[in-house]
Amino acid sequence: MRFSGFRVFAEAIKGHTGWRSLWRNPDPKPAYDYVIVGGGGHGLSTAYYLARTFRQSRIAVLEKGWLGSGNVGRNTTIIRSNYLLAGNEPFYEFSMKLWEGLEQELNFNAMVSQRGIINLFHTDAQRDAFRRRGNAMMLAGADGRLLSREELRAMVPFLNYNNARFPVKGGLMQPRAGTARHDGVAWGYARGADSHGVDLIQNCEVKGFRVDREKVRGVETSRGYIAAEKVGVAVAGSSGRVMAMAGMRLPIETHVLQAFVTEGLKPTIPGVITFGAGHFYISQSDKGGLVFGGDIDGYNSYAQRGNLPVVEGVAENGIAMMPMIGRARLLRMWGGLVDMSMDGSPIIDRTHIDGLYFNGGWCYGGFKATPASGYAFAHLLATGSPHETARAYRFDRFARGYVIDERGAGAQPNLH
Amino acid sequence: MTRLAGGLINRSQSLNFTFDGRRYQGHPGDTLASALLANGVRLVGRSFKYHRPRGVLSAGSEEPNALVELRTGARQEPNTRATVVELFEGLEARSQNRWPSLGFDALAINDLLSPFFTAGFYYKTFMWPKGLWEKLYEPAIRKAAGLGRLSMEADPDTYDKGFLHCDLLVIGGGAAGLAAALTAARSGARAILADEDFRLGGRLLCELETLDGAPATDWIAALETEFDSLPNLRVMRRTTVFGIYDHGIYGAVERVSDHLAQPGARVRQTLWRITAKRAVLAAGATERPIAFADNDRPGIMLAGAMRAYANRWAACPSETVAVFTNNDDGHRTARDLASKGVHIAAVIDARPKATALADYRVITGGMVTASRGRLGLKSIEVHANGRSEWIECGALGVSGGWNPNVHLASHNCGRPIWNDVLQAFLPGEDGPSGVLPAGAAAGHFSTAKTLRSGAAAALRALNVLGIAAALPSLPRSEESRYGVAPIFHVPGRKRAWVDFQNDVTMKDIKLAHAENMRAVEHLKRYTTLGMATDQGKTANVTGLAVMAELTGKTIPETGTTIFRPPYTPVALSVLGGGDAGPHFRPRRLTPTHHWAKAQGAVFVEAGQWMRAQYYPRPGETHWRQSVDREARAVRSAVGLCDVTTLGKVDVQGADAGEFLNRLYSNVMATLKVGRVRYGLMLREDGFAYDDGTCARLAKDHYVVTTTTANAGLVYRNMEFARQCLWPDLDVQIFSTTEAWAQIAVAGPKSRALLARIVGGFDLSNEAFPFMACAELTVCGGLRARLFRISFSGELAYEVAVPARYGHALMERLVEVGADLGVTPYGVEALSVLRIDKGHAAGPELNGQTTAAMVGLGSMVSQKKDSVGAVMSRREGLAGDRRRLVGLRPVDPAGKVVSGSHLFAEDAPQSFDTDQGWVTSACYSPHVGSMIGLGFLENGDERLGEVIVAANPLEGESARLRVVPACFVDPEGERLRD
Amino acid sequence: MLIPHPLLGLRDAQEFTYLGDARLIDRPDPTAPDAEAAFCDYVFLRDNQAGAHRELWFHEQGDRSWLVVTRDTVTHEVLCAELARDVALSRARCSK
Amino acid sequence: MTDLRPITALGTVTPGYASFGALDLRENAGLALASLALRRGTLEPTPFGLTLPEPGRWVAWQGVAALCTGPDQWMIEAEGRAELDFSAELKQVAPGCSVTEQTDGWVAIEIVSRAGTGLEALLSKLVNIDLANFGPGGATRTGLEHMSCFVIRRGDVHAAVLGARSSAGSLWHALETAAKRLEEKVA
Repeated sequence: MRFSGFRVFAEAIKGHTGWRSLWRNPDPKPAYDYVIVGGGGHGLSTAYYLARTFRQSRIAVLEKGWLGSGNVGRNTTIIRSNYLLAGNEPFYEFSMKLWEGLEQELNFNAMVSQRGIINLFHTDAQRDAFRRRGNAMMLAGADGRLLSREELRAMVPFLNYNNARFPVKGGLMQPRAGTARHDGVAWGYARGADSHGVDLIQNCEVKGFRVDREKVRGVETSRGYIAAEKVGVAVAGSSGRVMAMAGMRLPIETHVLQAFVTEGLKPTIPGVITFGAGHFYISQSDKGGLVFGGDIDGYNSYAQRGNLPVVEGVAENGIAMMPMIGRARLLRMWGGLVDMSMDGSPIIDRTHIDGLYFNGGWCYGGFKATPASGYAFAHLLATGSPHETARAYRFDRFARGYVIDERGAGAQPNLH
Repeated sequence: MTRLAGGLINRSQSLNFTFDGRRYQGHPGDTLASALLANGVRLVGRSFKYHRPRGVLSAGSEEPNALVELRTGARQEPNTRATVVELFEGLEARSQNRWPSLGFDALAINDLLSPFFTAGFYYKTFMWPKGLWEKLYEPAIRKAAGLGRLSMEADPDTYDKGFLHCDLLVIGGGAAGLAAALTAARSGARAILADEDFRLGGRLLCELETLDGAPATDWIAALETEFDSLPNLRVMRRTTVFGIYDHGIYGAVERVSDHLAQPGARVRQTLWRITAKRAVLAAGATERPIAFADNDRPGIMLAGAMRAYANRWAACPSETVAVFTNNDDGHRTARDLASKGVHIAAVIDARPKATALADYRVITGGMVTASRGRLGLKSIEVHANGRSEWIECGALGVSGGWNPNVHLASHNCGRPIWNDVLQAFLPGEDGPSGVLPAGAAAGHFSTAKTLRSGAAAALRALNVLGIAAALPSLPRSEESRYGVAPIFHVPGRKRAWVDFQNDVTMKDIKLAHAENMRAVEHLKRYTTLGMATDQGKTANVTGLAVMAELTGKTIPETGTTIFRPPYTPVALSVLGGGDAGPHFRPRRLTPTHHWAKAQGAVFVEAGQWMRAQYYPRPGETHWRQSVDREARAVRSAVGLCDVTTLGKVDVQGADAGEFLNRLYSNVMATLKVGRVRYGLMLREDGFAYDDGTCARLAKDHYVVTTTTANAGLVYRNMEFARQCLWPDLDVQIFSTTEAWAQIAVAGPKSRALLARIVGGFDLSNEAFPFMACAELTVCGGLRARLFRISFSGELAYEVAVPARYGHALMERLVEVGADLGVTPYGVEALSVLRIDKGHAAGPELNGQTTAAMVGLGSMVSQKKDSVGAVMSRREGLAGDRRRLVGLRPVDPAGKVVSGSHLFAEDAPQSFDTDQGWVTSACYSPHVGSMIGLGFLENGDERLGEVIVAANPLEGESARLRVVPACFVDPEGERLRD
Repeated sequence: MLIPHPLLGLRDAQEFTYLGDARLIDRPDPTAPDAEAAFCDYVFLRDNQAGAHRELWFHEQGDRSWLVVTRDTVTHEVLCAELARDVALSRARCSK
Repeated sequence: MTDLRPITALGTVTPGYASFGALDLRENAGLALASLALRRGTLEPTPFGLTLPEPGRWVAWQGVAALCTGPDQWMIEAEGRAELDFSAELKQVAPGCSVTEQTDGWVAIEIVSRAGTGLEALLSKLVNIDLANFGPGGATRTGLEHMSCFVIRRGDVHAAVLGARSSAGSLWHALETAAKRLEEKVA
């Protein structure tokens, strides 16, 4: 069924009796060519591109809970391609380009909204580092602007310009960055994958891998054994647990990242703004809630919740940056599990087991990568070779010394 | 006027307030909602999507409809629930999400267009043409969405934060909470009773039933008197426990002065972090409505709320009311209102059998199937026994049963458990540990059971803690039964609201079901059920029940979404906890700060430190003039710079040398006493991360320095090495960064200057050569340390004295060095001087670079192990051919810009051809042009080559010549002079 | 969270800085023939358990002790806390 | 003696002092401080006759006092001896120990309640310490408004906060603000 304003109109006239399931509820088949473990954003987009772009068939996505219950269901919805390093920036810019055509391609309005992101800087050294980054963005064909304090003030007059402990000196802006409706992205990919014949199987937990002579044969699940030629794992947050079933230890720790939303408010903040003197980022959803977050709690955790000190810290940073949000009320706080990798960058690679592939380590920033991650993973699964923008995301970069460390924080996940 | 007799309001005093500009009066004890109802105001707001006229639904914090903008100016508070606002003199409130007025709202057109605006319609349209989303559709949606407005001004009020510890925290001050608090208070346990209301009693305040034959308020008053006499109990009114966190930490907000017209000098609210060994959750229960056609009109409210307004606040929305119920509790509302002279048009009981509690008409087996009254209820249609009739009433109390408030008990991702008898969820077992639900929150609905359960829960908690306690005698009270039928909605074709605020109707849930959005999380996210400011407190269970019915599953199979903090919305200001302006973070001042300030220095933030950036002199109009002068003074005479901010660590012990050997990549154990060595530290992953100096004061005593930025990190890593890696070494470390004021005395005349303060100490090159150190006295006997080290490349020293003398020492040096041209310099000149010399600093040691890249590869000793040595040999690090080089513009007037990327001349510019970047740049008065440092591919082999520094971000590009990364005295003769 | 400091009793986790897996105490022998591989494992790979996890916390705002805390990463329940120095010494390694 | 004139941590010649209701805040500029750490194999000394306290405790004896700062580590205080080389004196009486001069590393703010109340209310606004277990003789290091401080309960109505000297002004501001708000609450 094709969606359009006309269709909505026509259905309204006839009382909405014509709408059909956005996807089927198939039972798992005994065997597939491709089994994607994880029905979050990355798993769904992988399946979609495998079927649509790489023309593969006999594909299943196995989801332990409900579709979109991964981090695509609990993030702060920011999309951007403002990275520094050669291993990252072209990949994220590829993702941004996919975002820009996503809704038309999927025939689903995921509310991709390019209202821009501004990273504030507060010192000359930060400005220089941002200039280096902004130039890297330009080299990758992305967009960027270095804003002076005056330009910034004209654009976002509500920041604390008067008595800030760390005065704002300017900002690095990426005008094409913005936000997207996170659930809508998952549903759009799910609907798209389903329409290309992918079996989306919910409430199906993978309990183990069947491996024979260093080759994966299939997966044991809560709904029985499913044979597969190739298995792609995209379960950020649970990567360690799932890959342990394949006998792997990963350069990843699982941490909890909290996020927050206020009560709905009339338009307050135009785009995305990030604080440079602490951990805080904020945007406003189309519904009116201010959506914001800050640092990870900082300890290994598989509990989808965080603790109060981070809540206080985030609020404190937010008010320091923009004092006018003080009387807005926090409506809900939640926590998601993130794969914090040892260099802060992801992994899209084959494993030592033939036919078993891994996609993870997205830290707190996997949402923006959803299109490119799925595309690149599908590329790897279908062709056996990495996508050109994802070549650096290898497992062996750690052993060989080619880490992609945007922050220069070293092998300590909670510092990335 | 619909003010009744009785109630807990103080009629002897009147309070003036306005709503949408109209003046009204209420009394102390009123909430804004009760005062509005008492004034006959039923229409108070508009819904989120369809802009439907709405009135007060509830009498508590679960309110979805009666949201107002409270106060004016910078204190404007959007989305404030009128049901919890205490009335104060001069209160101003306005309705929101309407234009031009509450009575006539242009966007009410949405209600007519509602056939198009079904759940998730926006996912299916607004996609063409592509560019119009940001330009047209989205701005229109954003403008229509949202609710209230922020003032866009900084919050003028102050907020506090505090910490409390106790044995038992009692959450909720109703019957169960009071009984629990009483039990704990008498046991001597340290207890806290926190209640969100301004008056203790909870539901007891809203009922006419007696305790020991007397009004409940008598018992409460006696209890309050006893509580006041017990120092081990802290009673916190107006305090909402909003979240439960790990290990018994509770977040609570006390509204200290929200009930006052102006907070005056008081804080507005306080955030309390309560660490409690156990908690009794006596949070009560929330009534739920029944969904029927047009069940959202102003005047239709929860039956329990209607009773609360009548009994506690002596307010009633109409003189004629009806009640629609599926349980026994609805009849109490009819009974109580009838007793106050309100005409009861009918009680419609959905159950086949029901007994009237007073003289009113009961329609059993009945359903309300429709309602009339655009801006306020006029009549309802009742269907019973195959017949329909219209009944006139100005208000309808609806009771669909009571939901225990399991919210807090379900934090930490706990799952509540369905109870078929109560037709409600009860607290589960997997929520926060140490929390004991009691009273209505645990499913006990009669007053007697509630009291007993509160006391028993406290007793259980105290027993576990080993605190002896006894059950207090509890007053005699009602023990009526609560029977409820599983009826959540009335079948029909018109829209019946489930989530009032977000306008989620039965139709939307059916559509979600049809489109396979059946998982409870899909239902929520697709329809926005339960995502409004009330988080679905009155909506979620009904929504689940309807979805369960559609899928043919049971309610427990359907499950709930996750309960997340906060229980009720909390202002960001109070979470931020106070001063996020100039006192957002501590300000660290150097020992010469006040001196520098007196000199007119301009300061700059360096982490938490404030450092003198430069010292403008009269006539200097641009910072560059000051900085150039300061840098020249160091190269030609002598300059003074406070370098106290560098981290200093005292390292002592028999194995101090061996310890440092393992931390620094170069050898430290062989350093002679009285000498200093430059040291480089690697992280264990092999990258460089900090540098500094190591001075050996005695065989078993070193003082090492770190960079300003990494002082804390290096200290932590040293403790890690000492305690975790090599605990058998005899080493003791202490940070002494703050204890010593350290002043760099740099320049060819530095020796001459220092000679004037060191008494007889021999400063000659022979006696005190480059990289020497000593303990000595200065200025007539002041303990000091002297290091002959140089960051500027000139003959230079750093002298350290106890911090409280830093100020005076600076003054003295300036005084005695006037004839030498002594010049204080700030961090800008410091930076120019170090770029001149090619010393790596923060921009070069940014955590992404290797020792070899900064030209210090030879410092990584191959003879010994040290942290990071093994990993620095990995292919990617060892093979990295980028090297630190100096950069000079080919055009002497040209610019060098930090952050530019480097390319071979004539090469295309892309990531693939990127050869490095400019790390640092400045104007060098010594060189007479801008200079820079940068990392360049094979840079050490490309000296003399002209390259391009591209800065497309700002549309600039420059041709630079590659030179050695040292622009001054490359042989280092000045240092050793 | 509260950390049961072996010397100071229950202390708020906010006083601590978290490092990670307590295996970081077991620094490999840099002179072993497979030192580079052993260090790669030590520096980069983690068990990342869901369940009881031995981990290092530094009492940075307190007594500057490094602790080995055993904590369930699923429930956050703390099972035990020891001074890291004692743990390291009990390995009876001699680093000289 | 040197002819240089010292300034206090708060940047003035005379120590800071302020009074809010029942609470007095006083900068203790004369307090000498030195840290003492046991070396391997050394026995616990009894400097100036002090029996070094257990973790979490502070003891005072004839003008000197000690608080435990960590395993085998203490901070030794000496009232009114900031101008003397106190660490040298301590070295004499703690042979074989590592001693580090700390006098100028800290600002010490003494908080005294003249009326006997308000001290705990003040501390509860500033530090996350269970005050029921923090009677006289208690001492601990903890966070206070993003600063790391020692808090010492010198007596029923007397506590001291030791913070980093460089942020003395911020610490004073925090204490002053909290004390002022208590005063307003009483009023």
